[in-house]
Amino acid sequence: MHPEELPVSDGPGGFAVRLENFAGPFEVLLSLIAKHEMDITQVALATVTDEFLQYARALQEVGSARALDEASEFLVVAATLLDLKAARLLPRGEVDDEEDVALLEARDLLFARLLQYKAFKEVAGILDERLRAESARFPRSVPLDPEAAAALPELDWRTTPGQFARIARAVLEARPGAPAEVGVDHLHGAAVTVRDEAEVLAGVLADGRPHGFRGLVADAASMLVVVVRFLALLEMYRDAVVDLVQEGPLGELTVLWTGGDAGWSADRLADDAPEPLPAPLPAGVPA
Amino acid sequence: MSAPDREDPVGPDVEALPGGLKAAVEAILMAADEPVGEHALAAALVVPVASVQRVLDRLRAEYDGRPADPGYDGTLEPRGFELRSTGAGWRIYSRSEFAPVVSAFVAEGQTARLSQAALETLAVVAYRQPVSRGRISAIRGVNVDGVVRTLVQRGLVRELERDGESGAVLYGTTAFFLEKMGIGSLDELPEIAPHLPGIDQLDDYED
Amino acid sequence: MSAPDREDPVGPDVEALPGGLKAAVEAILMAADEPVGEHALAAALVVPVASVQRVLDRLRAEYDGRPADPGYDGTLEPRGFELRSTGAGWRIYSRSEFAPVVSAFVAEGQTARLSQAALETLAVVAYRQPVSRGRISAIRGVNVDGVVRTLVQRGLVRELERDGESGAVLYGTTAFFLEKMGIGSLDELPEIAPHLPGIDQLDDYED
Repeated sequence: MHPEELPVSDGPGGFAVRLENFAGPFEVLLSLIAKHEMDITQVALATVTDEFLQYARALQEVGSARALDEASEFLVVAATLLDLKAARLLPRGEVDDEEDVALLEARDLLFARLLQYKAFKEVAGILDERLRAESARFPRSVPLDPEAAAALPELDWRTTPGQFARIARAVLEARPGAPAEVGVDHLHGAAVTVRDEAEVLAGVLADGRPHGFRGLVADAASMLVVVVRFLALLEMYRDAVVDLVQEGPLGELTVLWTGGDAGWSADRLADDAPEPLPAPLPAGVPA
Repeated sequence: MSAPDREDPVGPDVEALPGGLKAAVEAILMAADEPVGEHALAAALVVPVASVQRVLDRLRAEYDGRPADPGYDGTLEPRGFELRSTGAGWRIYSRSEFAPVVSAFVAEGQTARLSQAALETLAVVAYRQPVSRGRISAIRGVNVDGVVRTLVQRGLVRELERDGESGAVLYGTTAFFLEKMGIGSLDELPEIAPHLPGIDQLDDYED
Repeated sequence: MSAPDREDPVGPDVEALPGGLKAAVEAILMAADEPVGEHALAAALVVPVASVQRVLDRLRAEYDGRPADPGYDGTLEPRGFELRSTGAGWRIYSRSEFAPVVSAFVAEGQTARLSQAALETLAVVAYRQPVSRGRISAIRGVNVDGVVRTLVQRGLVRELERDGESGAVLYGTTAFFLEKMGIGSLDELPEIAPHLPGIDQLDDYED
């Protein structure tokens, strides 16, 4: 086996995006945003997502094990970008308002989170290189030669069959039931739309009482629904049918219906809301 | 030059590596966990068996402190290890003169009783045999390589066979284990709950 | 002359044996199946730790083909193995250049590579230990329970303690992780600071 026949690293390839205002690797897009050289609000995340799903399907078709890894990673980064974008889209400028200051801080925190995630991702790459380099060395680990083995003190065995069975039971039962596998449920979510979720929210908020955001998403079946409901609230805020109050960064977000009884309808979101998220990835992503 | 009994010689160019063929043979002998024959070495290194034989002789002389190179007039000290040939092949061992030292070291680190980790691992082997180290690790949630080796050394556990699919070594308990437990056969082990949760799924995610 | 910190030196007179203390240390390293500390060597050989340390350094240089003796003017070839020190102690390894030929002779030759998710989780544990799964999840943005379990199974991560306040299990890396990384202590991990602008503020708002 030639060294060059060993699996090579995935190389520069990876996921690239083509947007109106940017074309190139996703990594580069991220670093442009990180360096403030590109405004997050100018990035059409729905388009990025579409392209990513196409890319992931293509990977899958060629049976690349990278598909699942890249999909998981993309979801993390996309969720952070979405948070970031949502924070940026909120009205700014009137900084005398305490609420705005809090939102700005929240935005910075989200931004820091993205950077932190990127840092750990980079370090993980370094660890990978180290671990791979080290795995080329095999430690000497051989059975003792009989002469030396004879020096072992004679085994002092005091365990009865009953005690032994108890140990076995404890060890074999202690295992948590859930098998250790990569969760792929998040790749199978049903299509979730801002419009539908806004409809749901409007229904709940119709009672005119303040609702905590946590309560509003308590029945959400997935993180995707939570994110989309959050986006829906932003849209509704822009349409001035809800009021949002948050006491401090990461504090509970309180939502109050201010749209009166007038006929606000989620259909108004049709124009520029993101399209329904594309169909879920087919099952059986190679792990 | 006799061609090695493989298809095309596409193997690694060991001569180009630091230390050459001699170091390559050493590397294999140091890490191999069982004796290695000349033919296996020649096949892996894609060199004639005669070359391997020559290198082995030279290594043995070096380790023993006998200069292999007749032109060498310096002194060579024997190393603390030696190359021995057994029926099964070649293997590096501690030099026999140092057996008392090695024994002192081995005795120092070992206790007469099994550690809790060893007992738990033994319990998994006893109730789930034949079982691979990977699966024991999965059940116990820790790397068990060292503990399994201790149990083998203690004569309580042995290699039974290789798994047909994965090629992993499967372990089981020994007659010595039955003797220590005071039972005549594995059937006499006390029953534990017949259907433990989660056991069936274990096979699915071994890596 | 510093006396060894034990009662009377009643051990074997290793200096009288061929190859002396150096060969005796080699003999023990050959028999050990896990890293060996200087103190364990000194205890088994009944010599001061400093002498053992000197011999280990010399052996390492010899195996690497660097003459330990400044007066030596010949050439030394690197051996096929090397002596390395990690957090857990000293151990003999086959030299990495020979990995392609050695792996065929080692039972658990090629260890499966870690997934990207596992690597990132391992990085967070390594740099943030002791750390709870909740906190790792917060950093990685996904549930990490399965991945942490895999890392524990692989012996790279272990439960350290429970957090006094929250009762959450806190995880850290193991000696096996250091060994796999080829480093002696966590201090030798590559610096994360250059990758992490503004890391100082981050601690303020962690969950």
